[in-house]
Amino acid sequence: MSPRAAEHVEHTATGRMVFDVGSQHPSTHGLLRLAIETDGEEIVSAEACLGFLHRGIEKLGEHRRYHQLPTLMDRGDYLSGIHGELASALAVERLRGIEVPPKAHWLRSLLGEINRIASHMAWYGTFGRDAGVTSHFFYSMRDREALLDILEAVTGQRMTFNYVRPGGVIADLTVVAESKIRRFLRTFDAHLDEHQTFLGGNELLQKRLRGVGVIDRDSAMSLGLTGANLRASGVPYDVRRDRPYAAYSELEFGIPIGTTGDAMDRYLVRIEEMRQAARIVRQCIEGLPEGAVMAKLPKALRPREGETYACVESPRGELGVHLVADGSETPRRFHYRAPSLFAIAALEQMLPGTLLADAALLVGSVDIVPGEVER
Amino acid sequence: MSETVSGPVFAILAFACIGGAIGMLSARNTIHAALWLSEVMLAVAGLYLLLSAEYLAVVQVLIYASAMSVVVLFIIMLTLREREGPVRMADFSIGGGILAGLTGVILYMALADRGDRISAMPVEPSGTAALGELLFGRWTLPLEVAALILLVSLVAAVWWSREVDS
Amino acid sequence: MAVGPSAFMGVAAVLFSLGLYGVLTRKNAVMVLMSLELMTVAACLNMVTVSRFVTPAEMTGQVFAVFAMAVFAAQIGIGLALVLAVYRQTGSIELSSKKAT
Amino acid sequence: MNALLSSALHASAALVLVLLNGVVLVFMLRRMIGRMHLRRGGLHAGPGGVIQTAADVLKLLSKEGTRPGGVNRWVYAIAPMAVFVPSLVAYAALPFSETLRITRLDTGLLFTFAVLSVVPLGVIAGSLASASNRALIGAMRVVARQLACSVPLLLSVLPVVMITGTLDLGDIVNYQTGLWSGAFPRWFAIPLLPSLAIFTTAALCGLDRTVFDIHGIEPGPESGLAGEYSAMRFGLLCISEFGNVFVISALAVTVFFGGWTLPFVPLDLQSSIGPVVFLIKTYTLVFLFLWTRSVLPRVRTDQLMDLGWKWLIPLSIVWIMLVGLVVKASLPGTVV
Amino acid sequence: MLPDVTAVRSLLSGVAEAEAECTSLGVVVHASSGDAVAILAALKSSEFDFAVLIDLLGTDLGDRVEITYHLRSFTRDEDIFVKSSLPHGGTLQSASGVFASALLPERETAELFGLVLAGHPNPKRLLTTEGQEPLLLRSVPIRTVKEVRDG
Amino acid sequence: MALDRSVGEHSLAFVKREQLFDWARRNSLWCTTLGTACCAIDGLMNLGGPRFDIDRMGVLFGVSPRQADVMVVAGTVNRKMAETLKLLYDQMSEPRWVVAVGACASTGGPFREYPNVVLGVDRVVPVDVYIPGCPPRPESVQYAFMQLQEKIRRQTEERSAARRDGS
Amino acid sequence: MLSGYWHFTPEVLVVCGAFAALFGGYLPGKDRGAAYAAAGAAALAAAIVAFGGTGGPIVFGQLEPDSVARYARTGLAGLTAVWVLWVAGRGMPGERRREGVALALFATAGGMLLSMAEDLIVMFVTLELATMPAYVLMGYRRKDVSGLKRALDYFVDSILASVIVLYGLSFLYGISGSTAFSGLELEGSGMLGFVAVMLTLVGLFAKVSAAPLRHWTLDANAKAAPVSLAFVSTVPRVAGIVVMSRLILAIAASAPAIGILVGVAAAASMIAGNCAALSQGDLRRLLICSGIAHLGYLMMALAAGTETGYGAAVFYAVAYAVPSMGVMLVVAEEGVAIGDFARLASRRPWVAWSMVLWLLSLIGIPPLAGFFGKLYLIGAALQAELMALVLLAILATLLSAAYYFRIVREMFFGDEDEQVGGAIEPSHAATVALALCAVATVAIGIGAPRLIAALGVRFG
Amino acid sequence: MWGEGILAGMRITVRNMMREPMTVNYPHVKLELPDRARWAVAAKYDAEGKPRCTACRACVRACPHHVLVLDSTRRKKGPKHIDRYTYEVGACMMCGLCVEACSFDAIEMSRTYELACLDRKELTRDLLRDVDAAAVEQTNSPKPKRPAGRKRKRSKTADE
Repeated sequence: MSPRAAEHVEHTATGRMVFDVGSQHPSTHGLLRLAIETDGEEIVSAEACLGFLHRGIEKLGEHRRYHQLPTLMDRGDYLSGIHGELASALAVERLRGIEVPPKAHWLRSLLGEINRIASHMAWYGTFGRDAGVTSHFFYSMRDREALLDILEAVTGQRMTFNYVRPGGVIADLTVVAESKIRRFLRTFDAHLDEHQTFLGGNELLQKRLRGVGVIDRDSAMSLGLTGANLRASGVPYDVRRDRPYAAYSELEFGIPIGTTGDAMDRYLVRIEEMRQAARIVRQCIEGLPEGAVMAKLPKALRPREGETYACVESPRGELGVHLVADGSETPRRFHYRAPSLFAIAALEQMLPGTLLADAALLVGSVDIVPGEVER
Repeated sequence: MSETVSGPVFAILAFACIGGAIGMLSARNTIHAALWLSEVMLAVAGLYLLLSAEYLAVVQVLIYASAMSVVVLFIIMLTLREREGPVRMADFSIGGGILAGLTGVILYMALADRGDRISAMPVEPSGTAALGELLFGRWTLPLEVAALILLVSLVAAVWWSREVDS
Repeated sequence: MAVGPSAFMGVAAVLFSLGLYGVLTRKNAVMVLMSLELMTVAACLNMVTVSRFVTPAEMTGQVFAVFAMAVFAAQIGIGLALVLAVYRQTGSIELSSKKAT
Repeated sequence: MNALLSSALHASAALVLVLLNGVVLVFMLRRMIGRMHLRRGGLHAGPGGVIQTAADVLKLLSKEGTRPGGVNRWVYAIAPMAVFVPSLVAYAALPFSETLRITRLDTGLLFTFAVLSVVPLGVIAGSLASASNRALIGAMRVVARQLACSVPLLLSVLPVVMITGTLDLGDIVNYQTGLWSGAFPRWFAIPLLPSLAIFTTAALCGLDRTVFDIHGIEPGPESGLAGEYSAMRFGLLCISEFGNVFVISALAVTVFFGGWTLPFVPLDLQSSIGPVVFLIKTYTLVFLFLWTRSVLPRVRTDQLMDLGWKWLIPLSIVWIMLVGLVVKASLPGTVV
Repeated sequence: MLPDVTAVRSLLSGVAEAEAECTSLGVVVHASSGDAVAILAALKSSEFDFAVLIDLLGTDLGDRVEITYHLRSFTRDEDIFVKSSLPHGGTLQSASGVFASALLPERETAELFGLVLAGHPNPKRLLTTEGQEPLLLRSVPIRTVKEVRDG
Repeated sequence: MALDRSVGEHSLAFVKREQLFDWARRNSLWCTTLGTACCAIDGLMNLGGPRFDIDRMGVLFGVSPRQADVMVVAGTVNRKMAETLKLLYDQMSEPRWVVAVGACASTGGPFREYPNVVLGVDRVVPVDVYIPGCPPRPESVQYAFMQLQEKIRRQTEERSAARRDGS
Repeated sequence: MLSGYWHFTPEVLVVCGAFAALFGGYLPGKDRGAAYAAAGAAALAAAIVAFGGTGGPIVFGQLEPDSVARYARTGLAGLTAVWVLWVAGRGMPGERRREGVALALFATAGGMLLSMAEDLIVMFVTLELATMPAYVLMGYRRKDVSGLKRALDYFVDSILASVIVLYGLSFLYGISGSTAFSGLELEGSGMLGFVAVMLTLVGLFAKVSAAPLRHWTLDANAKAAPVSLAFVSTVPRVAGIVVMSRLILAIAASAPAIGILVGVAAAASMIAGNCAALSQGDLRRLLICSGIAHLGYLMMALAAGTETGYGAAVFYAVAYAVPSMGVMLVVAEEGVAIGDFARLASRRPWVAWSMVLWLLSLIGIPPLAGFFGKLYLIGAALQAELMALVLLAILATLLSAAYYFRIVREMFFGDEDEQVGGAIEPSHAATVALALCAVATVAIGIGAPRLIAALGVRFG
Repeated sequence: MWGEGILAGMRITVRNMMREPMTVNYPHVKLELPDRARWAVAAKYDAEGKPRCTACRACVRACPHHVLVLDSTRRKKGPKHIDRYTYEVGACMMCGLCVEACSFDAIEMSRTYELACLDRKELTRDLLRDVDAAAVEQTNSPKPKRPAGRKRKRSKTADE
């Protein structure tokens, strides 16, 4: 519900209406405001108004010591904290040249994939709600709670973990957590099938999703889309496979791709990603090596002057950290590439020509987290 | 309905009718006018009930008070630009007023002259079922023609409301 | 207190006159259509009154009123479609050649 | 005077019934839907949370009513009434049992539809008055939906009228007493299954859903008018929406499921438990409606219009013709 | 991962004055601010097929702002960085004509570093409200501990 | 529609009726949710989810501000958002309460050094309950709602006590 | 009762033709084929009417397919057939013809029923069916802004007329307690009867665009497409005239004073129509004005209030409509300005000579339809000793010759330079349509004595 | 067949309806927190009830956004005197960096998450006030433990 003052009843020569979806609308997943101009029900133009969550993560990063960076990254893309932490840790490790013990690598992959499923589940539930199927939100929350339990047992927090650090991870898996993971894996595939039957199998929803919000291969690349949004358009690019980090070079997983790039494809790609992520979790839990989880590091990290870019595949796409070090305890420039920012640009291109009723669904289908968009 | 028409009820309904019509004409906003109109329609439905025309009363509500009013309001909504604008009078409305007033006076005179030729409330009339039998029996022909009229209006409405391909 | 037919017909006459006034003086097409509805209702009321008082058994007036309602509903429907078509082209719903009568 | 008093009593009884009905039923449905969502629903207000809805209503009563700036004052104030009153009046013709009903109308069926059809008027008026784009689009959707759904809704009950030859709801119920070949209840739901299907589909499309989406009262275009109102005016809108669901379900029960009657039960017993049977049937149907809705995604308005105009209306017309032929063939002496 | 530096050099020699080198970041092309967009276009259409602008960021170097364009080729899986520097308050030529993905990051960078955006379809401020002083990533001091505490 | 105000100030029934209304208010807290960041996910979304199910207490989320009793601010509020926040608060009708969920909404939290971030929602609107945590557990938020109920109950008692003393 | 149903065969055929036109496009084949089918149906209907004969009252006495109805229905079906044939050849300007043809056929069906109507309810309903499609045809070009606006005006005024008629009918019914024409009983109804008749007639006059409410027809119709106008100003109007005549005849039995009312309207129509026509440069306006004048002649006979006048009026309605249709169709082909007809004789001699034929018929030159028509009208008026009206009619006819001859002069002796109209694409269907019109003009003239006898006109 | 998916969905809802709700009835039943759960920071005490803090300020330095403030007075001899050790629970993000930085195991991430308060003042807490930083010698220095006879006020915990 946006405030009345921001809502104008504008009458232009063509009789168009200007709408604000957001800045506080449940379907915008936080704070994204779309100024939508409509002609009747049809959207003529859409402009994203950002800045409602601009809180200076990049600026604050210049005043944080290197091992404090993960706390900021956690709160950037708050739905997938592990990936943010991992990207910053990778960048620092690359700058400083730190060897990470193999077990840490595997734990990073393990937790990362669990977090990926949790994040997708959050998307899945809200997407169902955008579509108007209220029950689905609760069913996906049921699985998300199981995942959050695992994450809490391992890291101590439900969302902002501060678990992955430069040099490794802070703690090993506990016995409780491991049994929880195994219990989760036993039921997850069946649950996912149930979700897919419930939401994706619904003919009315299929009718609404197919052919809506199409982004073809070329414009997807031109718009800089990454992750599931890109793969739905038929580009099989995945950082985990093409630039392996953590333990992904030793893991087997498939990369689902779509064909048409419509909302249905984006939906299906994410579902399949969850399945593959569960597969990775299974491999990780089976193949977890023994050993330390943290490299020996000095108390204060002072990388040499230099610059680096490290990226991971977050649930929303390529999450990269661009770090410029000047030799002091804090970075000179800390920048991170937010995949959602590019998804918003895609949204601006996708919306015109569709109906207002589809706007919420399309916003849901590209999976945006404003926290990372505005940094 | 009872044999005699209840005076106070009639007075209220008549007042509602006429007041609503005046309200509609004096409204400076089309939305208000439309709402007044539907009020008049409801009041007239009440008068129909007084006249033992139960079926007509229901149809009056169904067609005039709701469906037509909804469509009218819908049109007002679609022609948004004039939404809040006051209803503009024609440049010179005295002539219209005089003509309408004259009509009213003549009608009044006529009614006063001969209106009560038929004043006794007759026996209880037949009910809705009888009306149905009449409609589908004796008056089938106009019924069929009315169906054609509805078809024509459908064709016409579709013809005008479809986008013109340029 | 008995109410005779002339009372009902009087109400109808007032409605009719008011509707006529509206048709003659308003420039807004929707207002004109609404005034026409008012006149229609007046005519229907007249018929129902007569039906009740003159031909209670045959109910001819009620039949007539049913047809009048159907026909005028169709007419108003056409009229609104036309108003909309005109509005789309010109952006105005005022009657162009409305002269004071 | 006596008549006036009794009608006033009837009306106030109806009001109490509607409110109580709403309060209890909404709570039951909230719990039920909660269970469907793997959760519990209201627990803490009163024993087991029974008076949760009562608390909601009381709270709405005690809220300060605000009027947004820039609205059309009178229309804004009247609109909730214009939505509420018809849905209250719609109870008038419903036969809760052989004897228990507010008024007996020759045209009861048509009357109920007529009264329900006034509701969109208030919705539009309110949204036009509240001068918000969002409410406006919402109202346009509501109206489009109503236009698309109320016609097939009306058409779908016509076969019943053709067979029974009456519009009186009580007579329609009476027609359905007894059994067919000793085994099946004489409910129209069995022979007129297509009618029931059309009725159900149209009702599902046409009914507003916002009240029951406890977690989905979205202040978006979907909720239309409701987003602009506060306090008891909003409460009236909610009660009215709930009432519409109840009335439509009650109508379905009356027309298709034999109303207050129960097969295999002696007649004298039936008359005494009539209202209970009626309410149970209706609540079951309300629950079925909600259950179906909880699975269905929001359908786009144009798709809904397509469904209404291109499928339901032609289908119901074809079905009416079929039924007409059968009726004409089997009952040559009857009116139809 | 890393494209051939010599090949990049030979490609760019035909386009503009630019220097390519291999650093800790990867292959970096240093260009003057005027040539950056032309170089991006050349890289996009070259055989390297740098079809995606992955990222765009500004870095404050004290006396000037360095703009880094990060390009990627999916076909060859190679990255390249193009850097150009501008004075404070300088004009940033928009690359949105070449890469649509530059639309939003450019607005953000221009706002946060106080640059003027040229050639952009919608060069409004992105993050802060019009009418407020823009927050510049380079110069605005963050609150001190005391401010925060008493604030 | 404020029925409680139309009842006579000094009537005997007044206190009882007011208590009844306050009971209703306590048990029917409809919230307009201003979820901006992480707290909206854990503190609100999960709280509304099946496991924590705030609906048990009669708390509804996602209500339009015009009908809401409580504004739940979950997440960082910056200067741009503060304008919206103020407007939304102004749209709410009395009686109304504000709950600040999480460190950011309470004090600015981890981002309070950045000048664009508002140092707590109470700089913009009066806050009734603060919930520390980054993000707080769903239970913490529910605990906060219980505190809020307690506060409402106390307010009534204080008011009626004051009236008793005065009369 | 059931035995009379075969009388509806022509109407059913016409409605079937309308459906064929409407949905023919969905069948294999083309839009054009559907239109032809429709035209065929209309013509067939005409033929069946011609051979069908007459009968007594049918359908509870609500309809009476007497000889007048037979003549009028034949005329209506024939006129529609001509129009549809022409449209099949030339199309509707700027729009597809499917809906147009279908609507015209619906109107024809309505008109044919209307000309049989013997009951107020049937009359009202069929009158609406006959006139409603006219609104659509008037605003048929959806891109033509001014045309649409005129259509809206026309619509509003026409509905107003309908409502007034309806209100009047409700009084007529109220006074006589019956809706059958035969049951209309105004004896001793006083002021109420006068108001009832007044309202009904004023509304009906407006519907057929006679004085005093005729000005709106002129304004509203002047911008419509000539092809729409060709239909609107003939078929629904003829039907309206027929039923108006019937009603006047029925009322006149118990309220002879009605003659004065009609007479005044007739005189006003003649004067207004002719005077307005004199100065018109736009052929549409000219023909509309002259149409009002012709209506005046016709009502002159009605003012007599006799069976003879009634027959003469009905005869003239068709006799006037046929040439009028021909002229309008040529206008639709050539152009609306009088200058567009320059040297038509050298370009399209056959068309020009047909035009001459029609214009002469409109003036009333023997042995064409118009001559006999006017003859009978005047005869009927003389019978009732309405000398003033007759004199006025003769003067008006002389006056009308002036503006009709302007067209003839332009066709034969017009300025070469003004020839702007390009070559018209030849179309067989259109040619046949025009030829049919021309033949009918002559044929009605030749067959006039027999027809008029069948219509029940008796002199002497 | 069209509609199968909808029917399957209805079946799933009913199946879930038959399942036991997963709701934890919070004020009456509480979820067990895992061992590693990190909530509000709390001071730790040794067996004798003395705080283990040594006022080394490692935690203050480690905190990314300065929620911990430790004012201490250095005395000529003996451990430092902690005048005030405040903790802004309202701003803490519970990352655990301070606990990791503490080499004396003097603070911990407690497991109280019921932190809501009605007053802004309660968002700032005293972890310790007017106590001596006692235990340095015990754990770190080879020096013998001093007798515990000095003036010591009662230490305050957050919960009081």
